[in-house]
Amino acid sequence: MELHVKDIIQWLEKTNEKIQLNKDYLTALDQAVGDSDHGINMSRGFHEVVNQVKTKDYTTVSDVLKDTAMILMSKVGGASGPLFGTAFLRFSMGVKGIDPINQDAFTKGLEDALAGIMQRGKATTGEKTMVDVWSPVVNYFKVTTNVQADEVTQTAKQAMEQTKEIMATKGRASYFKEKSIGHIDPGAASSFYIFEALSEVIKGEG
Amino acid sequence: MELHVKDIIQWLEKTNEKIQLNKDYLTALDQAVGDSDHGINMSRGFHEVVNQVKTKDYTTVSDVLKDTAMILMSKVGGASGPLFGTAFLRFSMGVKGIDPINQDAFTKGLEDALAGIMQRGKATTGEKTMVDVWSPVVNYFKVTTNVQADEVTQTAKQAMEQTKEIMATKGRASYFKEKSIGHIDPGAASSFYIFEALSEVIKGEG
Amino acid sequence: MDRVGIVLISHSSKIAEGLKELISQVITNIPVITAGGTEENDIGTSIDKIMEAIHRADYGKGVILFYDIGSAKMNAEMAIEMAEPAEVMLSEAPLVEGAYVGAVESGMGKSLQEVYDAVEKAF
Amino acid sequence: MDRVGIVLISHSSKIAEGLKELISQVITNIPVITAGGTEENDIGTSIDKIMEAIHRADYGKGVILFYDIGSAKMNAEMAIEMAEPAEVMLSEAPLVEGAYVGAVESGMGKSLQEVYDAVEKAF
Ligand SMILES: Nc1ncnc2c1ncn2[C@@H]1O[C@H](COP(=O)(O)OP(=O)(O)O)[C@@H](O)[C@H]1O
Ligand SMILES: Nc1ncnc2c1ncn2[C@@H]1O[C@H](COP(=O)(O)OP(=O)(O)O)[C@@H](O)[C@H]1O
Ligand SMILES: [Mg+2]
Ligand SMILES: [Mg+2]
Ligand SMILES: [Mg+2]
Ligand SMILES: [Mg+2]
Repeated sequence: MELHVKDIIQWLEKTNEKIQLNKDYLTALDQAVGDSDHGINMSRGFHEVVNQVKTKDYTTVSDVLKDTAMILMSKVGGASGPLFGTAFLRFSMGVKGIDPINQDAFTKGLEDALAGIMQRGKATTGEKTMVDVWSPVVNYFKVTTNVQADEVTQTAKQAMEQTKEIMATKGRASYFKEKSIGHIDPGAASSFYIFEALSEVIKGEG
Repeated sequence: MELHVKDIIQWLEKTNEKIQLNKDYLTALDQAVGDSDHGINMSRGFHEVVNQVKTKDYTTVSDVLKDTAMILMSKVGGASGPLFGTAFLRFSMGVKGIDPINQDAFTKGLEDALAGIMQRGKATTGEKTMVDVWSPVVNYFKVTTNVQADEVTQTAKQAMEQTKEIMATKGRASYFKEKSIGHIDPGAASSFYIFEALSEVIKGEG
Repeated sequence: MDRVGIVLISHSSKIAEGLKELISQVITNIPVITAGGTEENDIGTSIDKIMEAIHRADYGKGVILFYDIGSAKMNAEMAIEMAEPAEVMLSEAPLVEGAYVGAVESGMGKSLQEVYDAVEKAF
Repeated sequence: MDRVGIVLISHSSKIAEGLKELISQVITNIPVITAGGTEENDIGTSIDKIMEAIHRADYGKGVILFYDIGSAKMNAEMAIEMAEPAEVMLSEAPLVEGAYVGAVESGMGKSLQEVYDAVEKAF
């Protein structure tokens, strides 16, 4: 696994495609336990990311990720803005000076990103948030010598689906207490698309 | 002392005149320790009281006071609305079935009115509110066999001026804590006009 | 709409309206009625507006009132006394944060007392 | 304006504006800046708006931020980190009620820490 600037941009583009395609689905998930804007928020944010990232000449992965972070922060609008923004910012800082990035560097970036999300959201696992997808994926990267694309998707997918069983204790869904059980967390779903896109990049590159 | 419907209406008219004349002054008092609307509130309320009370034929003092109460409640807008509204409503109930009203009945009405203010505002004396004017005036009526017009004015005036020395612990002025000291309470000032007007009615009738 | 009604009392009609929008983004199956500003929509509160809001918010499961500062409370109390026979409770929780919690609870079909208790517990 | 600045962060631009009006009726000698809604003025918050508000509210005596619900806090925290070197504190008090107290305190010439403490004490 060796990711160059162009791979990272492809990752962002693939993520954007999935999010635009599933915009209404994400919003519907947010309607059940939130304020029905997660699809709109993510669609606005990633649309802008892809728009801007395409127009620039990047020499480092870190710079692509940093711009992504800043755009998500200012464009997304909801809780997911500062959370994904912080994630990509920490990721960017974690891989600074490393180009292209191999699995070790990527794992370090993911770990830092997850730490950023948890710190920003004051959240841990089991609270029915995006953390519940990021955490097992990070863990998979850490314990696996040779990351397999399909295993990435599967880890993320399973984790996303498991958020159904959890009662929300963070974010807007937490107001619904027990009634939040039985629904997939919207931020977990969008995080799944991020990792599904990543898996496709790894597969293509592998 | 014997007050008929026409005297009560005169009382309200004289109160209104004083309040319209001192509208800006009351607002200035409220600017120092509040939101600069007491003059506007009271002017709007009493203007409407006089307007409506003039057009109706009343057979009892109680009915005049009841209408006054309802109009003040719906027209004044600020804290003084429910407070003066409650005062006149209780007054009205206290003198129900008595016509004309003598000093005893009037004293009973005033006592009930004060009790209403204190209950509605959860306030007692020494909190820099209208209670600090109503309370000594009620007391004067209770302990005096033959109420003298000038003594009514003087009791009210002195009480109003003493609110300067008090630190507010109720209403908007209480947010200013120690800085509320040194200013006359706006509701104390408008209460003074009410009693000054009353004194003029007593004098004319006496 | 077999749900507890929510009345938003604010000195500012804009605050009341904005809060209604904030709530409506999340909860759409409950009555949320504003009583903001004076009769002239100046800064202040109006007993008449509050009384009317209580009636409009009442679908038989009762009504919970939220208010912002000071004198709004007195006007709310007067309105409650005069608005019988509606079953009404006055919450002491902060306006925006309290009403949001209350709306979610009402949306879940809770009773007036349950909504009130959940709001109290949250602050 | 040698006073602590107040920033009103709300998911609703109407709530932020109405609150500013409510405060301005009482206190006129302090900077009160709104950061309500998303960039498109939809329901939500915007880090950029908050950052700009912090800068506009800063007259050298520091700035205190008030927010309404949930995610507004995260955006506020991010904005604070990015808005250095302004001296900024984030209040956890309820938006409307807290900002009102904070504004009165700032109007009396209190320091940022004093304003913050007075607000904390009031809730
Ligand atoms: N404190 C938190 N920590 C971690 N993730 C959170 C937190 N709050 C919210 N989230 C995530 O953000 C998602 C909601 O994002 P979004 O709908 O865009 O924002 P908002 O809730 O402000 O409308 C949730 O589904 C959850 O995954
Ligand atoms: N809790 C209270 N108990 C008794 N009187 C009060 C109380 N709160 C306010 N007041 C009186 O009301 C007056 C302010 O009236 P006004 O300016 O019309 O209302 P607001 O304060 O709502 O703007 C104060 O000067 C004080 O006399
Ligand atoms: Mg949402
Ligand atoms: Mg949102
Ligand atoms: Mg006033
Ligand atoms: Mg007022």
